Amino acid sequence: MLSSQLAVEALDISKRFGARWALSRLSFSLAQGRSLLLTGHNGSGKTTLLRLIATASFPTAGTLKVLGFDSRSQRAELRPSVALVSHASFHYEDLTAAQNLLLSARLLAVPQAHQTVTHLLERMGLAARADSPVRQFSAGMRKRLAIARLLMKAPKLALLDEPFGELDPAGIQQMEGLIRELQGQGTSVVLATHLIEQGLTLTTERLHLEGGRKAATS
Amino acid sequence: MLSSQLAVEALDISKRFGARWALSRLSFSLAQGRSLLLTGHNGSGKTTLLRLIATASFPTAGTLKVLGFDSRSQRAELRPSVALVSHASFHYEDLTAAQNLLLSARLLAVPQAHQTVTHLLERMGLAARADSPVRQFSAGMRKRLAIARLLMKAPKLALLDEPFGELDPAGIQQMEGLIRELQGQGTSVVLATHLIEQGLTLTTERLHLEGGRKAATS
Amino acid sequence: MTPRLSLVAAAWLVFRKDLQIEWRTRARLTALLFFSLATLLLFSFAMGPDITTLRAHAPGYLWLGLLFASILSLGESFRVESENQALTGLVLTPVEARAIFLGKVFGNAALLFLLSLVLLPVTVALYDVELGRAPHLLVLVLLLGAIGISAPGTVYSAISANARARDVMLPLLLFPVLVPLLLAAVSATKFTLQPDPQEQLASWLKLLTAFDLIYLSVGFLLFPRIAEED
Amino acid sequence: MTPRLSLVAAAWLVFRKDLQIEWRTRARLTALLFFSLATLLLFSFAMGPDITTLRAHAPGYLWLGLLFASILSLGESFRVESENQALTGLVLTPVEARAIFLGKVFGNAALLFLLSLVLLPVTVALYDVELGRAPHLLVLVLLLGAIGISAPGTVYSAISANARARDVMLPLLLFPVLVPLLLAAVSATKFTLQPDPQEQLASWLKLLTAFDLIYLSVGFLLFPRIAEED
Amino acid sequence: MPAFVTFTLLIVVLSAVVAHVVVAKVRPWLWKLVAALGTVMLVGLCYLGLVWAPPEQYMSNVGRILYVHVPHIWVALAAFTLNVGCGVAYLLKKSWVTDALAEASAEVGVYFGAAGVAMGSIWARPTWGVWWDWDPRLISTTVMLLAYVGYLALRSFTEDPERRATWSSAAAILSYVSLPIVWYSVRWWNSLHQVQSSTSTVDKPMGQVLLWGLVTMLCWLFVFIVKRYEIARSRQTAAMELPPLEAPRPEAA
Ligand code: HEM
Ligand SMILES: Nc1ncnc2c1ncn2[C@@H]1O[C@H](COP(=O)(O)OP(=O)(O)OP(=O)(O)O)[C@@H](O)[C@H]1O
Ligand SMILES: Nc1ncnc2c1ncn2[C@@H]1O[C@H](COP(=O)(O)OP(=O)(O)OP(=O)(O)O)[C@@H](O)[C@H]1O
Ligand SMILES: [Mg+2]
Ligand SMILES: [Mg+2]
Repeated sequence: MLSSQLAVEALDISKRFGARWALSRLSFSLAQGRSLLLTGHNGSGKTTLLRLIATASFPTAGTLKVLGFDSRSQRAELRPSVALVSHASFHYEDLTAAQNLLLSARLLAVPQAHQTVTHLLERMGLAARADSPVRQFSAGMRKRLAIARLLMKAPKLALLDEPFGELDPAGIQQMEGLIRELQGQGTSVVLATHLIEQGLTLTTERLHLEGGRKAATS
Repeated sequence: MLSSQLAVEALDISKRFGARWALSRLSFSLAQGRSLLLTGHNGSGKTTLLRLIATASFPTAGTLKVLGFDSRSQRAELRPSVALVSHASFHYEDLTAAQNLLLSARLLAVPQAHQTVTHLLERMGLAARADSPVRQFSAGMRKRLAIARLLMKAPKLALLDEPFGELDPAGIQQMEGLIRELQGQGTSVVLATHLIEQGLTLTTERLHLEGGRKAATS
Repeated sequence: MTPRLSLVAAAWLVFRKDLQIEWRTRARLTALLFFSLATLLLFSFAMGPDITTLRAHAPGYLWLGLLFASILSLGESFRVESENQALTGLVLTPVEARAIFLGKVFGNAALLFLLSLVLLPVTVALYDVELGRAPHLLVLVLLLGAIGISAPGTVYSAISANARARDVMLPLLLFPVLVPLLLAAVSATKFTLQPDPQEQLASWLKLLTAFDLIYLSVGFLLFPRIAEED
Repeated sequence: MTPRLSLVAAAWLVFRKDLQIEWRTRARLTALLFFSLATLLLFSFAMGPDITTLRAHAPGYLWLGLLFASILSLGESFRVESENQALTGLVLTPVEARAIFLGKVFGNAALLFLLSLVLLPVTVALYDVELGRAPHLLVLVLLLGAIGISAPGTVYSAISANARARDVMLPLLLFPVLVPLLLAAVSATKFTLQPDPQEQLASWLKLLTAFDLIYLSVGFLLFPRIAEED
Repeated sequence: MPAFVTFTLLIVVLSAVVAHVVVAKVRPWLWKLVAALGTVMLVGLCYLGLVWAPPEQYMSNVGRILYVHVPHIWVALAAFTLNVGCGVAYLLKKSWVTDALAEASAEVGVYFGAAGVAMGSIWARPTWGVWWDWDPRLISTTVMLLAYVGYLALRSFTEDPERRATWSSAAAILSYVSLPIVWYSVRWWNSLHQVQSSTSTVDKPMGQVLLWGLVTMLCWLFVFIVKRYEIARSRQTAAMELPPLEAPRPEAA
């Protein structure tokens, strides 16, 4: 059932910022359970595409279906099943790491919120800094916290925008393990990264963007 | 003459944020013309150390000499010769790429500012976007602009904090070339990165930080 | 899929989070308080120390002080949301945008109401007015006014937090909308302090209530369009 | 090493950059203008329609409007510097911190002065005052007042741009310091509009000038310590 | 009441302050002596103010609050002067001692100032029939207090100790510079509107009691600042020590 469904189905989608098209007439699809590697030069539209899929923003034209739901009109149904880690970390700078996660946990009605949070912080190597406000975090620590948040949501579709960036070698390895684990649970992953080798070992399909257009899929 | 001088000389420096020591009693030196690879886990103090060397911040204790100048009391003499690319990009979001560079050029009294700026933008692959405000840039484009700014300054000591992050493969290659070029001109480079292989091929020395302390030099 | 939260529960969590941030950064209330104190003093410096004029205009000064304080407080309340695009993060969590609206409105209104309660005795002391006549009604006026400022204020500060020149946009958008509220609040306050021979207080109170209800509903309907990017 | 810029040349570049940003984001001056207009209107609403009181207090309203506008404008002027740590970038370029101070003060003062020139006819129209007596002196008062607000304002907004609860901190720190300026500016404005039998205008002007000079020098000395992290 | 007694006490207190600063050894116990002296003098002040001094000619016995009201405001001014001194000293030479002293003096100064204003306000109610009057002295004092509340708020909003010290030193200087300007401008402004007869012809016995009150409050100012300074220092010292040369245990990220 799951594998026959489409995790992402983009039909001729475009996205305009001001007078510039960040994405132009892009069509592709990704079956549920499979994973997509998104590559492209700087400014080719990877982040924009991931934000569209996450419903943080909506296509200017075209139809985008995510997990079978229309990304604009059915976003309420869709959002609980999609999670995004991107350049912007979505954290409150003045709350501590634990408070940030706990807020998400409560909003997601996660049972046993406290334990889950403690566990995730430990897993991402942030346990010692659980009570520091995020403002005092280093770049890599912020990334780790964002990943912890994604894990808490246990989404059906995980959108990872340069998840390896800023992570130390141990973190990169752990991240690879996490992606494999998610995939093992049937989660689809869309992975945008410049570390193409790592990316290729982790995914089954590939979408290369060039100036907002599809260049080649494999 | 140059090679006998020290580009960086840290004597027992420490840096405290609130009640936490980000760097503890660190001593090391780097001869002018040689290059240092800075590695360490997330939160180990790499960014903090680079900011100290760049005089963006000052050690809580200890003496830090950069290019022979004391980093605190002689910062005015020192600053024209040091440049830093870090997580924070130092750009004005509402100015265009060209305006941002032109401002630096004017402030540095670079001769033929306009030509230099055009040339640098072209070199970093930003010529087409020279007149877009930085607010509309993608993550990688911002990094490129920051690198352009460093090149304009032509420093004696270049401080690069994860310069490869967010860059596409072509950008990473170009960055490696740039580092080599800088080194060829006698510039010392301190390079903090998690891509350790790349780093090792580019540098002659290594400093590994662990929780703000020196772990091993080679 | 995990069970969904009710609107009120989500609004409560948003409100609580703002309280937490407030508590961490502490003293926003205190700072606002002293800011309004300074403003109250400034009015008299600008107008001259004539006590009878001052007394007559005391309700006006009080509400202007509250209004300026609310601009700062509303701006601050959405500044924390625009760092790291935290508001987008909330929306994607997902939290219904209307829950965010309710949480924010009542958070801001509570802060303003508290502030007004503290400023009241100060106004009394500074401008030598008497509270005697109808203190319970006065408190009601303050409460309605605080909600009335916060409801459109929350909508507009969400807009201006993302617009360029955000500090300046907020009052520009907000002030024209608040003119009726200010008129009603000042008049109602006046008639709780001074004799009210023509019994005008009741109609001003009705206007205040209507204003609150209108902007609460309009904001409730509009906010989802504002909190989410197009 | 490239040749070093003079203090004035660097200050001019900083000033120009702010103008450029202003021009790109446009709207700051326009928005400020409409904000002050709304404030002036609010004053007349809050104080009631009595034209003689309004006229008598017109200088006070004008300066209060300018003062509140300046808070917003100063905050905005350092918000652009705190995004991406741009101020640190400037300091490391290197630009002397005192050049930044001068550039910022005169940028802010120019904006405020412009704003006050535009507000003048509005005040005339709204409150029915007459400009006749000494328009050149009035312009001088406006200019001195604008500088006087900007000099300590620049120092404090550099501080509060990096502090928590920044929106609230700036006025809290700034208002007490600006009390003399407000008194002097209001009184001086009044005496350029109304007859001045005791010839007090001159002494108020002197006070304004002294205020400007004192805070320009103090700011000039203190700013380097503030713009750089320790 | 012979004036020289009060003057002698004043000199005693001042030399105690000097001794405290100069001789480190006396610090643990000297403040206790001064506190004891302060207590005795406070009892004396009650007697002198409430019984010994003749009632003020225009006012009832409420006027006797003068003997605490005025000294409070005077010592607040003294505290703020100390504060700005510390601010300047810090900017010239970084030192945690001056920073702690600045914090202590501002906070104690705000306490004394607020108490003084509150007493004035309490006094105003029966005398003028209002809690507040737009009298230059009152306004300037209140503006001064607001400035220092801003100073304290700035301190509490800034986490980084170095930044806190530097910024608050700047704020201290700006605030202190504004005090005389506020004072003169408010007087000037006020005299345009109404001529208020608040110049006092304080007669001799009153002056003596006032001086006694001043010395009393000086004792307490000293004691409060010393204690508050110790609190500020103890908060600092944890942060002041350098980290140990060897890592306690290799930290795993
Ligand atoms: C710099 C601050 C102040 C100083 C140096 C000061 C000093 C004095 C002195 C010397 C007197 C006695 C003189 C006389 O009998 O006329 C006095 C009286 C008085 N003060 Fe203060 N005071 C200050 C602030 C305040 C404040 C803030 C208030 C209250 C809000 C206040 C309320 C009063 C009242 C009600 C009287 C008696 C009324 C009168 O004598 O006319 N004072 N003050
Ligand atoms: N402004 C600050 N306030 C408080 N603590 C800070 C601040 N900046 C950094 N730190 C702390 O200092 C330590 C070192 O941070 P730094 O940013 O130097 O790490 P890093 O080695 O660059 O890490 P990364 O690889 O993640 O970029 C971290 O524990 C961090 O939490
Ligand atoms: N808010 C915006 N306003 C205007 N243009 C934008 C905006 N966001 C992105 N763009 C433009 O859209 C294009 C795609 O940007 P995007 O961030 O998606 O690139 P990317 O592939 O993620 O690049 P990178 O590898 O550098 O992260 C770029 O040209 C960028 O300038
Ligand atoms: Mg991207
Ligand atoms: Mg780093």
